[in-house]
Amino acid sequence: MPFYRLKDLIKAIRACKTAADERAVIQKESAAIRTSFREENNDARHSNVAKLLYIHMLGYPAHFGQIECLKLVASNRFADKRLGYLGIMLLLDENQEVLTLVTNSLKNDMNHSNMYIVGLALCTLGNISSPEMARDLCAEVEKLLGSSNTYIRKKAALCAMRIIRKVPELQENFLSKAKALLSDRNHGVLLTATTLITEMCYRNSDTLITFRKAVPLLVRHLKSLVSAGFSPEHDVTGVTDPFLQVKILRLMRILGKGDAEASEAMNDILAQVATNTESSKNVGNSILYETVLTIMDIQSESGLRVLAINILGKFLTNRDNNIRYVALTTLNKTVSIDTNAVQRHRNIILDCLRDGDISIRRRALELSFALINETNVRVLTRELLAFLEVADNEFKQGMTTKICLAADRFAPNKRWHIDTVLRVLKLAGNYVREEILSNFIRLIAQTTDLNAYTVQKLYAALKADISQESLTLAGVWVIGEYGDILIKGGCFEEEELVKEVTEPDVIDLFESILAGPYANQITREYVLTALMKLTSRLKSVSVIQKIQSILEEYNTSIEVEIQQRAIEYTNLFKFEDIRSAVLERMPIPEIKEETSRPTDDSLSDHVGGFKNSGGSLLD
Amino acid sequence: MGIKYVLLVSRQGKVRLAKWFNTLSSKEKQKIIKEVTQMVLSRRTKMCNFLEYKDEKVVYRRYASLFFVTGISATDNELITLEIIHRYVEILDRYFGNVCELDLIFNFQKAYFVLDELIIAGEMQESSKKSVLRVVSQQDTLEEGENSEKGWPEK
Amino acid sequence: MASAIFALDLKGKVLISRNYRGDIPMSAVEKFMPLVLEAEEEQAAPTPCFTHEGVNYLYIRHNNLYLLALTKKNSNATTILLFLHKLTEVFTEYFKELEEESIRDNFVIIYELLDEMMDFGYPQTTETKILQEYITQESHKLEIQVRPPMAVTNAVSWRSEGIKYKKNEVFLDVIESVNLLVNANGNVLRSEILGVIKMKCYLSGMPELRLGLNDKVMFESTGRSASRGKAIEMEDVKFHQCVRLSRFENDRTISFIPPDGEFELMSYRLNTQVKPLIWVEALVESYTGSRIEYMIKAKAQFKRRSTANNVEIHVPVPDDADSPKFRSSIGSVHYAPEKSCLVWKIKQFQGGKEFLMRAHFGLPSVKNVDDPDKKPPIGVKFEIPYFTTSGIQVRYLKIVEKSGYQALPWVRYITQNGDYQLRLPESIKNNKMTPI
Amino acid sequence: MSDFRVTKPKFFATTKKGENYELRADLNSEYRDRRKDAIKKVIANMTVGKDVSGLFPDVLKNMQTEDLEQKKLVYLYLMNYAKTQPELVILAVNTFVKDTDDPNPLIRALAIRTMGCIRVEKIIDYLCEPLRKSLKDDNPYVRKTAAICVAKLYELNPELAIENGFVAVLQDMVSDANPMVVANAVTALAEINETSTTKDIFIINPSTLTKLLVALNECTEWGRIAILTALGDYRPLDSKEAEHIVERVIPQFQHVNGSVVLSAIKEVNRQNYILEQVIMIYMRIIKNDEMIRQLVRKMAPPLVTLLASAPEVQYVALRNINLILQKRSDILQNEMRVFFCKYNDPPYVKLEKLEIMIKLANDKNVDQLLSELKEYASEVDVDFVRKSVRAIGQCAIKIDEASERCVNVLLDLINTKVNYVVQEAIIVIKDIFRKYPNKYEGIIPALCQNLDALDEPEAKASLIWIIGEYAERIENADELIVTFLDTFRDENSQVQLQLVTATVKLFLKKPQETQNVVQRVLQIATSECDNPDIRDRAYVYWRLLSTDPQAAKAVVLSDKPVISIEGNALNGLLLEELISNISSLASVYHKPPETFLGRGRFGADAV
Repeated sequence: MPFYRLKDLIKAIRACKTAADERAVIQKESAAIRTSFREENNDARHSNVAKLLYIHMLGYPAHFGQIECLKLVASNRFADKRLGYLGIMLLLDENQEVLTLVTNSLKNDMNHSNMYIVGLALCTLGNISSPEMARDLCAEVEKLLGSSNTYIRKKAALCAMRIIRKVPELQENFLSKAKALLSDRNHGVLLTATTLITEMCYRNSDTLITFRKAVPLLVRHLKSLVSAGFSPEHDVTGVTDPFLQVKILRLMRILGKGDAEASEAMNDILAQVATNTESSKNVGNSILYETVLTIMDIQSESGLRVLAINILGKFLTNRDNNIRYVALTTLNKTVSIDTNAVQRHRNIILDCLRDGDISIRRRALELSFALINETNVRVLTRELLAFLEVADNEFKQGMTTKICLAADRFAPNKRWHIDTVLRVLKLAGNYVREEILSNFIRLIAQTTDLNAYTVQKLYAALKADISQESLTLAGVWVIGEYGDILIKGGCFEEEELVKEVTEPDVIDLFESILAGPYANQITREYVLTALMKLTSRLKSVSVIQKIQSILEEYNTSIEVEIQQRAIEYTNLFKFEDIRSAVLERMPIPEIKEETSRPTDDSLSDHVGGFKNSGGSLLD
Repeated sequence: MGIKYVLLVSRQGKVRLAKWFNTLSSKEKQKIIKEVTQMVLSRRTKMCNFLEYKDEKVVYRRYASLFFVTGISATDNELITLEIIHRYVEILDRYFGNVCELDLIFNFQKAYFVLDELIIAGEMQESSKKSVLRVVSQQDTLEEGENSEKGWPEK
Repeated sequence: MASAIFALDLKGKVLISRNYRGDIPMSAVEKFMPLVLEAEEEQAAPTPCFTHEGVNYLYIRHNNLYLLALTKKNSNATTILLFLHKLTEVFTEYFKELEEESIRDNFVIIYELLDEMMDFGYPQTTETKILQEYITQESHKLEIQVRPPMAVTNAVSWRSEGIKYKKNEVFLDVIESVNLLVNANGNVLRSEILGVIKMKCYLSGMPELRLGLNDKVMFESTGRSASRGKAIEMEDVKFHQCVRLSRFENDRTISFIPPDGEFELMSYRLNTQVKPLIWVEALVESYTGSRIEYMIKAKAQFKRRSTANNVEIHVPVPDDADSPKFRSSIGSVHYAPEKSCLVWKIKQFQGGKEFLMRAHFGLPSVKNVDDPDKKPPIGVKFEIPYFTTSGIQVRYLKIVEKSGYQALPWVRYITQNGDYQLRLPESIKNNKMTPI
Repeated sequence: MSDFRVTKPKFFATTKKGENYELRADLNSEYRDRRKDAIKKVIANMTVGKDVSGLFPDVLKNMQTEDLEQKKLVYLYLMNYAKTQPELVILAVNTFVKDTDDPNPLIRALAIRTMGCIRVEKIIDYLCEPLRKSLKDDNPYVRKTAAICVAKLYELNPELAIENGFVAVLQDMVSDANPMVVANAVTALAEINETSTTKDIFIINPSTLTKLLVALNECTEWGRIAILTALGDYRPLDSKEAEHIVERVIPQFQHVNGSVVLSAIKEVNRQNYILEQVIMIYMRIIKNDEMIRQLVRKMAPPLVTLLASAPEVQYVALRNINLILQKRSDILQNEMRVFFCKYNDPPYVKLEKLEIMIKLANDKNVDQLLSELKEYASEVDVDFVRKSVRAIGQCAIKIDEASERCVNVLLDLINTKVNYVVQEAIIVIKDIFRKYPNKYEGIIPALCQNLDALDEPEAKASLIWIIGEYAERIENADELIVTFLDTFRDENSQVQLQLVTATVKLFLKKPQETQNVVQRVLQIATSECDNPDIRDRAYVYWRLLSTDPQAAKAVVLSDKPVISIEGNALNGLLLEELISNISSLASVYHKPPETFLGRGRFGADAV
């Protein structure tokens, strides 16, 4: 038999001084509960399940209580049902087989005469329905949507929403009832109906069009909420039902988007909400925030937009971090529509990069990238590079990607472009995506007049630091491709770094990379090919022999690609007549389409799009 | 869209309530609890009440020894979510009468029952505090009636 | 060399900390838990030392605590980790149990200890007995101010002067623990003996002790053969710091001035090929979703005149088993859900005997989807008095003190289980569909 | 009906208002007990991270006290908040200086220790006089504390420490009669030497060497480590001296502290290295050679014993054993069973043990090892299972006699259809093929059946390599390759590389059927693919094929030499460096210190 009553179990658990003690108490009790379940004692079941749910909440297994919850639900006692459904919601989800056994109980209870039992069934269905259940019980829910009881109607509305989420094609069943609900006078029903309709419109464009007709009704609802006098039941610090207001504003946003007429119809009320809502407390700001989002999304008048931008401006200078956070979030959405309005706040935004709160930093960073354009690219990139130097590691990859994309798009000249990416590789070369590296190498290959400059810069960079993988790869490839230019030397305007580099120096560098603590398969791959290419670009016989012997060392490598390369390259020395032809300078990749969206995280969309430049392979 | 989960976590990191509105394996749930708790507990007071976690947002608020934590989607309104949390707290306060952490520990199932009358499927179902309190207490009365019928003592 | 030391709870909250060098911002500790979680995430288990942005994190786990040291340098990892273990040892000796609570209740004395045990990141005095002489839990009275005991800095740092006993006695316990690993086919993979000699010294003054064992190496080096019984070959010997290591290295003499009271004089290790002392065989039959059955056979494979006491055989069972039923020819069996095993206890198990036990458990119809099939081994606990597996013998213990008193040495031998594991064979599976 | 007035949340609250205000009053109380309690509360608040720096002047007032516990608490407070209140710290100086004259050595030491920890510019000037006194104190406890204090001072202001002659005093202290003082002097000197620019602060000469070796046997475990570490910088004059050092160090193998043992092993190993060099120079000193062999034998038992330590220490020991084995592969040759994994070993220990078992595997123990690895391959920890499967393959490659048994085990594992096991098996089988050409290719069809199950780049790349390499034996090789082409652009670059090479091989072997395929692959790889390395590879192939197909055949399809397993080992220079760092973090990470110290930048010139 179990050891404890619920209260005593909780006390016993709380009395445990160590986690091990707690585990022991719980595991012993769980075993006792399991054994007790076998005895099919109806009176003990309620208390056993209650205890088990507590145990479950603490993170311990409770799968063996699932069937017992079903048994509780089948009981006639309300207390049993209430706990049973709670247990089902906590222990089961749509992926568990046992759930299929619940459908029947739900169906029965949805037809129960006691509204609270109906409520329990609706709540359970709304929280954990699977697609099959949604289909099986769709009709019941539809029926209950028309119930005369507001308690049941509002729960049914959210159930309907869950059903649509699981099986979108079921929404037709709820369409007419949903329309009716929108005229309901009960706030709870109105709230849930708005939520349901938002979901429907969001999923189905036909439904969306249908509900555009309801805009005047929504405007009326909102107006009455805004202008209503004090109503104790729905007041939150002087604002009437902010929850409903926000829901209506959100539905309006979907309905007004891309539709001039609907937008027009909302104009006045939005202006009214934006100007009249009290902004000293969170409640009011939550509504203002939602209003701004709606104004920016629909086809609103310019005056209204100015109003919205001004609200955001005020938000940004607010001392409350919550408000600043939503301002930064919203400005980010706004920036593509009205860059200038956002540019005005540039300094505040850059200051936020140094905020102590990571949430604020993250938003500010996102926004800073969105702000970059031709005129400010140098200044902003400088700021962002400075931030990259001290940024948390988790920020680095996103930052390197975005800085390079911004440089791609707005670089004032090639030299600046190359310098910027190089700086990125130096600062955070271990947090660079493959595409960024490829883009950089393509840029270098295309910028032939700067080849000498670039190869020297990279050579110097590797002498100083080989710990940043992307920097190493870029350097190795560039030195392999332009080794001859590196050796030739030559100087550059206002550059101090022209240092003589000899052929053996280059080989030394590559050997250091191979022997260094950062060498991995990819660097080895780059180095082997670079070395091989150098045999057709360098002149010293001893250097070429040295390369040959380095390559031979890898003929027995366990890394399959390395072995393959080493052997092929070694073999190639047997065909002196074709060797340099095969290794001659690689064709320059063609200009790639300009990246259009600098803030876009995914680059893969832009990859490709240039044509092959090699000759035909076979005749 | 909507609330994905509601967690009540003590300052010591103990879970006092966990309600999930989307389907996750228990491993995933444990992971979220662990990581989100760790993030929330390390926040300082002046910081904002929002955190970004994976592709979602975490909105939390501390009430003395308890953190009320919700996960919402990136497009949801963080400020109104704070009001929903506060609404839940106000109702608990009225229901228990000056609620404290111990009330929730020993009556954890009631905390769930109250939540079930406020939120379904991650969406708010009732904006009136009074209505929520009324239906919860009526259901409690129903239970008590059954108990006294059977001659059981009240718990 | 440690820059700072922290005690944290399992959630990563700092309970107490001490900054020794000030060269790492204390906020670096905030990265600790996220980094551990990240390592867990990537499936590779978090290792006890890792590096992040120029800060090295070294930590141990003790109960529900992490003890963490940070360093910026290429410090001695072994030293730091051992020091952290030493901290837990000292704290445990001070507070009985080292837990979140005991840290909170004793923060004043913990700060004192941290100050005394490490300076500028270098370990200093870490002997509890010595520390207890000048860092005490009673509040410091004004009248008697404590002073650093001589032992803190003496060559004999483990013993204070002026100790007096009416009756001078020494107790020696020779305890051998048997480590065993047997695979599921019943083949012995490893067997090893870890022996320790524990002493309780109640001796006055500064006594010089010399311990003689039937050590094969010593016999060989001195050209003597073991007068009676065999000599044993110890593979590795470790001594308490009181033992003069160079003398041992020279002529295998174990000579020392002992600490006062209880301590571990030495430990040794040897590999054995002897038969496992207690042998266990298991037959498991499982019916998924309904029940599981065990048949366990235990056999004492030592001489008939010896007896193993307090034998406990722990057989793992599924975490969610219920309704245990047992039948055994001897001893008692109970289900220990907190360890997910059944425990078969046999108070006295005579050498050469063999016993049987059967167990039956119910299994729930719903399987826990998150629970992978772990395969813990059978574990056995036992004690066999008056017996050592290795045959080690204390030949003499000479005690010389300048006052010339006579002292009595007492010796006791015992063999017990160490890490004694027998892997459980695969269960015979009977997949019967049962209705839920 | 007043719920709407709830504007501020008070829920769950137990408000404490103006705690600091109350504390301030108590700190200034006329009652001693109340003041002391207040100090404790302040420290308690500090402990839980509350800011109590505002109480600085009030706490400071309680510094002068006969109550040692109270004094310690105030000192602790000072250490924590001195940085935030540098102006006020000056007010503490007087008491500090007074305390360094206290009749009780405990208080003298406490004062000097704490002063050294207050890293405030202004207080340093006041530190010199007391420090000078303390270094000469009669009491060794004070002296040993002062020795460390010199290192503290040096860190803050090196010139001051040298000008005042403190460093010179430290050098003298190495000859102190008290071993603990010697140990701390050595510790401080070593630290100072490391940070100094000149690196000439701590040079051991034959006479200091003798003193150190004496102190080694007398001081605490931690002191021994300090001395053993310091010895690491000493280069013996001749092999005789090296032997002498070894003789004195070897007894430390018997010390109960694992760190002492590892430090001793490091030192013996280093002397060994020196002896070996001596042998190389003078071939005739045979005696040394025998001695080295003996020494190596002596290292084994203490290393094995370390495996009985706490798991964290075991881990460090295992990482070090791994290094030592790479240099002295014979050292634990009969001890493989010691490394068998126990059920309750933490995962990080299990993974290290696997690595070591592979290093110890030979034709005699391989059967045992295989049956263990098979056992591990059915456990629940995915990472451990993968590494175990890989280890089976490594056994096959390492031990010719066992290769067939290993391959059979791998085939059994593939038949389990456990996804990650299959992938791991395919990865190692590719290596087995390259170690034993023309032996196991018969199993290729069994591998190809799993093509669809592969979702990890390494496994995919391995199978594609197999398809290309053995295309002539796989009837539908071209079909198999083609299945990858549509998704070429989404594949990981390592998979793309293998696809390019496999297609070229396929074409060279079956030119008729695969002309289109190869054309298509090279086209994608040179024009659509952005990766410069893959482009280069494809162009080289393309140019080869279009200039001289016969040469292409000779270049691409030539026989390959059998692979060597050395690939897994660290290279010689790095290994030497790591071995000279035994027991340190570098030896645990298997990375040279420069890679993880500071910002972890490492130039080519540093290799």
